[in-house]
Parts: sequence; C-alpha cells; structure tokens
Amino acid sequence: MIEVRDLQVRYGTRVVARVPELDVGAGECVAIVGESGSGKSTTLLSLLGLTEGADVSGHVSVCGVEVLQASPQQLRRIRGARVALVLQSPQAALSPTTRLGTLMRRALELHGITGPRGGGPETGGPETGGSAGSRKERSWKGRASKGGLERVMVEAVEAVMLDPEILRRYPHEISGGQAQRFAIALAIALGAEVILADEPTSALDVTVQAEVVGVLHGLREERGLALLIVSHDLALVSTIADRVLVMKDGEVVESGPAADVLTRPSHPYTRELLEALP
Amino acid sequence: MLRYLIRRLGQALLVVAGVVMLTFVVMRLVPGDPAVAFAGPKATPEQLAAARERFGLDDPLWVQLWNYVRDLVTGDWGTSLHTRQPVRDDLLLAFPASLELVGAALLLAIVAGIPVGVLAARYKTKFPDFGVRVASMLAVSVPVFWLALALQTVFASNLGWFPVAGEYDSSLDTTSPLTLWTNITVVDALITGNWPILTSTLRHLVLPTLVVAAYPTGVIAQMTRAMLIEEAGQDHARLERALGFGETSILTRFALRPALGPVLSLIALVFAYSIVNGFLVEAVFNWPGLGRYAASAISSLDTPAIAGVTLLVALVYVLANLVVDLLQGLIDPRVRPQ
Amino acid sequence: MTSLRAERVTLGYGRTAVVHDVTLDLTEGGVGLIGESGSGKTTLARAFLGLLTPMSGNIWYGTQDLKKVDMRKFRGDVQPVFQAEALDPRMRVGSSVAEALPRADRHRVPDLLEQVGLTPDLATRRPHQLSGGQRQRVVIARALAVRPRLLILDEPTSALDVTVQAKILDLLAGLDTERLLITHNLAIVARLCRTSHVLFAGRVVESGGTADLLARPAHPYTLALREAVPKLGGEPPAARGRAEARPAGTGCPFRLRCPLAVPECERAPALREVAGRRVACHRAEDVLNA
Amino acid sequence: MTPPGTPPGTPPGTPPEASLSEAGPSEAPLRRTLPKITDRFAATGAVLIVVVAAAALLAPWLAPYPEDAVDPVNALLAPGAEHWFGTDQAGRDVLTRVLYGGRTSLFIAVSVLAVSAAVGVTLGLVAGYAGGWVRDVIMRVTDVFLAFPALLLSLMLAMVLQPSVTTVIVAIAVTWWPWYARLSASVAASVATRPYVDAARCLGVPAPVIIVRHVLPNSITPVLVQISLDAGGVILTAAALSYLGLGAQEPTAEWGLMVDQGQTLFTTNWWVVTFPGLAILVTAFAFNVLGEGLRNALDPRRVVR
Repeated sequence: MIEVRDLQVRYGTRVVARVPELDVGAGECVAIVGESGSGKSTTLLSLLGLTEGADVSGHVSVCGVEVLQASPQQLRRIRGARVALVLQSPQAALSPTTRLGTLMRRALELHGITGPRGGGPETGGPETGGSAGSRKERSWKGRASKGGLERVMVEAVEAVMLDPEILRRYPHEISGGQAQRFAIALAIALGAEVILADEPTSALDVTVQAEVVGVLHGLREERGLALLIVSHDLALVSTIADRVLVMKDGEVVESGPAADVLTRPSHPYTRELLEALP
Repeated sequence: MLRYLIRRLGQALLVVAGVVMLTFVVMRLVPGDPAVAFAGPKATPEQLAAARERFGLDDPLWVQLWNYVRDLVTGDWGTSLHTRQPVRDDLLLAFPASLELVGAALLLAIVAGIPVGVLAARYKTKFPDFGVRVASMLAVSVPVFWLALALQTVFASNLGWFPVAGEYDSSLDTTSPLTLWTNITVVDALITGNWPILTSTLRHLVLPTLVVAAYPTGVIAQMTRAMLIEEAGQDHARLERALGFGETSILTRFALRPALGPVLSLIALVFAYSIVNGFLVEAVFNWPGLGRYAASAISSLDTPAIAGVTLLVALVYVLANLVVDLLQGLIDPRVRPQ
Repeated sequence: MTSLRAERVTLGYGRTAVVHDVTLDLTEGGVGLIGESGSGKTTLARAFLGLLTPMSGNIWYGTQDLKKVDMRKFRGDVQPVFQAEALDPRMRVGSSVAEALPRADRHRVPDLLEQVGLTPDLATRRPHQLSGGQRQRVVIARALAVRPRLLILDEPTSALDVTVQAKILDLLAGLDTERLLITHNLAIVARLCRTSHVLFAGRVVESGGTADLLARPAHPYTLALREAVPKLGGEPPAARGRAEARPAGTGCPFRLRCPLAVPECERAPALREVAGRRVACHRAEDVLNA
Repeated sequence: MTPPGTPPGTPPGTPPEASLSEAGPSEAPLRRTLPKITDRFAATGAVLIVVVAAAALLAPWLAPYPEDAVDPVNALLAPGAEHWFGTDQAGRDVLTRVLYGGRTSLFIAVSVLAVSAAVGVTLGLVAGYAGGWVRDVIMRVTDVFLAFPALLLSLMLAMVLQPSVTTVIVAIAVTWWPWYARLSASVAASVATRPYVDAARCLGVPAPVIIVRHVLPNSITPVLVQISLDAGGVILTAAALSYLGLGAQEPTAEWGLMVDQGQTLFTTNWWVVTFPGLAILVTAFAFNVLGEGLRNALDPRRVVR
C-alpha cells in the first residue's frame, strides 16, 4: 500500500527527514518512533503531499499513486478516500463550527459516496444492529432520501464504539478520545485502505489512549487496513506494530521487525530509548 | 441563556448610564450660559431668571443630574436651542436619514468586503492578495470629507452623472408627496409605492454611500482576509486537506464561519463609527441626517441638541454591540451560552 | 518537615468547583498526586502554593491558616516547578534565576546553574535558545535559589522527551528537599514519592503507600490506570468505548467506567480504611482480590 | 501537558526541543513566503513615513516660500514652475503649506498616541493582571468611553475648550486610550495566567514589579502593532476636526483646515484642495502599510518569538 524509497524532505537547505526505505502492506502495522525534531511527522505528512513549502524528493507510492509526481487533483482523490490521516490534537483537528455529521457528509459527498458499498464486512452487521441504526439515522435528520449516506455514517461511527448521536455534536462538545475515534470513523466511512496516524494518543490520558489504540488495532485485524503510526512511545507501539523504524535528527537509525528492534537493538539510541522506559 | 442575557443587558445598561453621566458632565463644562443662549443676548434679567428656572440651573448639581436622567427616561430629551423643537422630535427626523445612508453603505461594505477578503485569502501572497491589501489600505486611509468633495466635484458637478446634494429632488414634494411611516425615505417610498421619490433618492444615495462605504469595506476585507488565513493555518484545515478538500472549499465551507465571528464584532464597531463618519459626508452632500443637525447645533452652541445626538449615537453603539454579541452564538457554537 | 495540609478543601473558579472536599497531608518522603486531565490536580497545586484561595475548607501551614501566614516566610519555604512556559520568554535565564535572589546574592546564579548541571555561560541565553531539558533545569535552579524545604512539582517532566525525562528525574531525586509531585505518570511517582493519592474528578479515590498502591490497587480507577500503561511487547489494548463516560449527579464518579459497578455505586462512597490505605469504593475488597 | 510532537516546520537554528509549542506544518509555507511580502510592506511603509517625516521636519529648509507669505496678487495660481502645487486664495504657496501642515499632523499623531498609549496600557495592564472586580470596574469605564463616538466627544470637548491644536490632541486622546486599555487588558489577562507569572508570584515578587517586568514586555507587541495601525486614524480624525473648524486655526498650516477653506474652490481651482487631501491620504496610507507589515511580521499570536 505504501512504498517509499530514498525519501528526502528539506525546508530550504535543511534536511528534516531522510527515509531510505519504508513499506507498509495491506493489514500491516508499521510504526515510526522518535523524539521531537526527529522528522517522523514530516515523513508521515509527505506521504500525502501535505508538507507545503518543503522540497520532497525520492520515490513515494501510496495506493498505487506516485505522490511526488501526482497532480493536485490526483492527490485529492486519494486523500481521505483511500488514505486517512489521524492527527495529534484531537478537537483542534475538527472545524469548530461544523457538526461532526456535517463534516462526514461533506467528505462522503466530495468522494461521491452515496450509500453502503456492496458486500464487504462493513455492511454486513447483524440485523438488529442495522435496524437500530436506521432508526437513529432517521431521527438524526429525518431525511429518508439520504438514507444510504446516513447509514454509512452511523455504521462508521458505531464501528468505533461511538453513539451515532455524536454526529449532531460540535467538536467542543466531545472529548479528546471521542474526537480521535471520530477521525478514525471518517476513515471507515470513506472506505480508506490506509490510516496514517500522527501521535494519535499523545494528547490523551493513558486510560483513553488504550481505547484509541485498541480501535486502530481492531480495524487492522478485522478489515485488513494498513496502519502507519508515528509516536514517541516505544512501549505503546510495541504492542501493535509489526515493524518499527527509529528516527533521530531526521535519519532512520534503526529499522526492522518490532520484536528484533525491542529485544536486540543495534543502535545505541534505540538502547537509550528502551532504557528510558519505566 | 437567560442568565447570560440578563448579565449582558445589565452591562449594556451600565454603559448607557456611564454615557449619560459623562454627557451631563461635559454639558456642565460647556462655557456660555444656556439660559443666555436660550433667552437671547438682549433678554431682561427677569427673562433670564425664568430661563434659569426653566432649565433648573439653580438646583444643586445632583438634583440636576437626577432631573436630567428622569427626563431622558420619560422621553423628554430637552428642547433644542436653535430649532426650538423638542430634541427628540428633531432626532426622530434626522436619525432615519442617517440610518438610510449608513445602512446602505454598510450593506455595500459587507457585500463587497467579505468576498474580496475571501479572494485575498485564497490567493494569499499572490497578486490578487496584494491588490486587495493595497486597495483596502487606501480605502481606510482616505479622508472621507476630501473623498466626498472629490467625488462630488467630478461625478456631480463636472460630469453631472449624479445629483450634487440633498436626499431627493425637493420639487417632488409637491408633485408626488411622500407619506411618512418610518421616516426612512427609501423604505417609505417603497411601502407607499412612490416611484419618483424612490428613484430620486437612490440616485442621490450613490455618491454619499460610496464615500461612507470606503472605510468599512476596507476594514472588513482586511479582517476577513486575516481571520481566514489564520483559520486556514489551524489544525482542522490540515485534516480537511487530508480528506481531499480543495483550498477554496476549505476556506468557504470550513474556515469562513469561524472567521465571521470577529468580522461581525468589527461590523458593530464600524456601524457606530460610520454614523459619525457620515456626519462629514452629510455636511458635504447636504444630507438631512444627524450630521447636518449636529453641525448646526455646534455652531449655535446648542448643548441639548449635541447631548441628544451624542446619547443617540452611544445608544446605537451599545445596541449594535449587544445584538452582535447575541448573534455570535448563531455563528460560532463555542460562544453559545449554556 | 514543613507541614502543609489541606483540610476538606473545595476549590474552583468562579462558582464551579473542580476539587471537592479533599483532605491531604504532605508528609515526609515525598507525596504523589496522581490524576489525569480534569482531575483537579493542578488546581490543588495552586492552592498549596497560595495562588488560589479555597472556596471552603482550609490549607494549614504548620499550625496557621495559609490565608493568615506571613507570605514572605512561606515563599522561602515552598517553591513550585511547573511543566512548561515557566520562564519568561523575554528574559535571559540568568535574570530569571536572579529574580529569586536578593540583590546582594546575585553572584550565586552561576553556582545555582552548576548545581542543576548547567554551564554558567547559559545564563545569558533566552529560554527559546535552550532545549526543553535545559529550560527545566533552569526552572529548578530558580526554585532552589531561595533554599526551599518543599518543592511542588507540577508535571515536571511531561513536556520532555523520554530520554531527557530520565535525567531530570535523576536531578529531582537527588535534591534534599521534600516534594509534592503532581503527575499523570505512575512510573515517576513510584520513583519520587513514598505516599500517593489518586485523584479522580476532583476527589481523592485512593491514598496509601506508593509501592503498595501500585502493586495492589484497591480502587478500580487505580487499577485501570495501572493496566492502561503500555508494556514493552505487551498485548494490544482492547477498546471498550467507555473510557470517558462521566456520570451526572451524585454517586461514584467512576461508576460508568467501572467493570465492577453495582447498583450501590449510585450512592457516593466515602473514603474508608481498607488493607492499610484509604479507598473510596464500595467494592474495594473485590478489587484487591481481583 | 502537550507531549512532544514533531513539527516539521521548525525554523532553522532552533534547538529541536524548543519546538514544543510549535506551529504545525501548514504554517511552514506561510512563514517561508509571507516575510518576503510583509517585509516589503513594512519596509515600504517605513520608507514612506521617513519621507513624510523628513519633509515635515525639514519644512523650513525645503519649503520654497515662508509659511504664511500672503501674496494676494498671485492668488489662486495654477501649479507651475514658480508654484509647483499652485497658490491658495490668499496667494500662499500650497506646497509650502502642505510641507508645514505635515509638522502639525505628525505632532498631533505622536502626542495623541503617546498619551493614549500611556494611559490605556497602564490601565489595561492593571485590569488584566488584577482581574476580578478591578478589571470589571476599569473595563466598564473603558466601555463608556468606547461607546462615546470619538468624533462627537472631540466635538463636545472642542466646544468646551477653545479650538486649537492642543484641544485636538486632548479630544482625540480622550477617545483613543480605551482601545489600548481594552487590547492590553485582554493580552495581559492571558499573560497573567502563564506559569512564569505564577512562578514570580511564588517568589514573592510584588505585583507592580511583576506587571512591569513580566506582563508589560510580553503583552506590548500587539499594542505596538495597533499603534502603528492607528496613527493613520489619528491623522484622519485630526484632519476631520480641523475640517469642521474645531481644530487648528488660521494661520496654522493644517491639511484638514486647508481642505475646509478651499472646498468651495474644488471645481474651479482643484489644486487648493487636492494636494492637502493627498497629503493626508499618503501619510495615513504610510502608517497603515507599516502597521499591516508589522502585524504580519510580528504576528501577535506568536508573542514568544
């Protein structure tokens, strides 16, 4: 799903990230670990062409699209619809004056989604759940003609264990963990195949963090989504990642299967990180 | 919600009370005896005493203040020294004309300023942005009285495209007299279907409206641009980009609404400012509004009239701010009182 | 030991209380206040520093009410270490430290900086020219300048990278002052505090010896906190969807999230003695045996 | 409690850890491209102001004629080699009057801004730092003065005092300070909640010292930007007052007064009104350009840097 070779991101003459190789296949979870200023978030954003003002070179292929050569239109088509982004700051990442349901509907309409996709595990919920959902969706806006769209929305929200009632709320009315789970719900609704998560839990309390990570992990298990997580928390990513890249000062200092990196770190910086853990 | 409303109303009342006090103080400070001004320079001592009695000038200061407030509340805004009419009646005639001019100008400013601000934000750092910024800075830098004179000279006196002065062709008063309802000529003409006066008023409105609109258009465009650029730099814009929305769509569908809050506050401010700014324009175009009334009041040291105009404008300011504060909740759910 | 004690304090801003009826004793060996966002822990810290007057209840400094204490003496005894932005961005850090000293003692600035492991030449820098770890050392140096007996540490390391955190903790652990540590991080409490209190929704839900408390929690929230900390190579967490549920009205504030909740939890539990510590839970015994 | 993130937009030269409160990457392009234009704006404004100020200050040397050399024979001459801007109805050289008028305008602007910033910022800082009822009282008084239309209060004051340049300064300053009080109060209130202010309080630093040492330097930037944006407004208001006959009086050279006296001649002798009007426009524009440039360059939101 993601294939990166010799990626280099520069602001002016300063190289902020250099990644020789990064691959994420379907159903895989890869983590980039590093401290502040290591270039891990830059790497993530460059995969969607969102590093404005930066000079990006190398080869980046996401869902079969050559990101660095793609036209703005091509990029916009994969953004959201095939590759979803979950950002660090929960509520701040949602427009303050837009109801969550409105945001989701606009995103769905933008990508031409009008109803549930045929087949697929996401539409095959149990009968009772489905009818409960349709009752809720009707009470939500009372427009039967939009039923298909509403159904996608309600199912997506329920898949991340949120009450569909949340679609009527504004961002400041929900908690940090709910905001992050809603961001994931957006990915589900749009049928994304890849989720890029930039420190998805570092603004959250530990007890909430477990839930968000749990949801992400569940999606990967059940729906075969590819997951690329950026985090400063080695222990956290060790619980869900297949492979880990450790970055420091813009360079990848170590990479490999999670078990190897954690048990037999080859780079002194990785050892330092491991020792700093409680 | 109710508690917020009461608190906000209380605040507004406090400000109005302060304005009344301040007006009173300044009026007491005005040199020249209002009794002399009222009774005339050749008045006998008896006439003067009667005038002093009439205005309560011999009472202690706090009694005078009390009487002043009581009169204001009961609708007695004093008698103008130069028109010899109750100030309230004068204001009821002059204010609608000012409102007509400022209302038209502000409407123009909003309709032009906000889209132009959006355009600048969309193409920030590019040519349209540069053009909008320079133009809006020119608009806020131009002295209104000079712009009024210039437009009047060029488009009315020299080219003759628009009438030079007045609110409408006064000969129409005899051919198709206007029935007054709201005292706002455009509205009255529209309600009563008085087309000759309506078209004449609209033609007379063009130049003064343009002049009064210059400043509000400039600041509204600047504020819209600044707030939009700030919103588009927020985290949520990054998520919207990541969802595949284009820049224009992010600005108009997601950033504009939160950005409108500050713009709305600005509009309230500019509204009051424009009424006063309009004074200078009214003087040039001989528009029968508050400005013309105030100007003649000033030249005749007509304190009750000046105080009336000041109070009225302050009231409008307080009211505009109150309305805008309550409207904020409609635009931005975050400031919606619980 | 500087005795500082909160007795049934309720704290808040305006009319809204965020800390309810908390009684706390700062005893020897370091005291930890554990809580997540919204637990009221920072509000409590501000009250202990005399920056916030309780809505009800008292803070005792020795035998005196903090409201009536000679603040000059108190300030020399109790100093804060805040997490971030604790240095004036416009000021050279040397001047920030010097602010704590009487004019005659300004010459101690280089010594103080060395004491916290900084080179004295950094004194002429401004905060943004330093790294986060260096800034936090300056903050500690300033607090130490008045030779306090008690440091109130409010998330002293949570804004720092993990590798830097460890070094700041070493520094703090080596200081010969008493401390009240306020944090969400269980690991650093274990390191710096002999006793701990767990705060949830503005109430103390469990107090006791830190080691004991973390080894065998008696409150389901303490247990949940401990379990939520990811372990290297541990199992992927499972989502339950209720981590942020906040019930309205009276009753145990944790009941909607509690796996052990029973109808009885609609009634607010009082703090009671269970297995050598104080717990506010009807089912503390069951948690202990779980 | 924001844990470390990795903002890619960290400006060069900052140590990596210094980027905790960093702006996101979406701002990176802004920061990279805007300074080019803002610097151009600020620089253009500054150059224009220097030119205007120099022309005003050096008027006695630059002006081709004495300030009020009346010459009725040569009244209302059109612009030409002798009189670049023509002459007015009294035969005075318009260029000379415009140059001298700059002195009046700039003097008024500087005085008004200095007085109102001193009063407004002092009250605002106290209000913002103290909070509670102190803030309420100061802010309500401020609200009253804000509700007073600036031009109208000036008119009333100009009636109380005799019309003169000093009257204009007092009148405008009375209506101008509330803006700075309100602005600095809101900035100071947010600065007052910063941990470094709490830390200073915990060290027992007295409140007035905290205000001067910590709150003032950290809240002054937006006020300075506002002042530069406002200078144009003061000049316009002063000109308007003079235009209404309530400001500078003959024979003082003042742009508003010149427009007032020449307004009946606009159709016939355009130069008498046009040049003083343009002078007001250019000066106000210069200050606005500078203020805009500063606002963007200093970005009040990023006070820290």
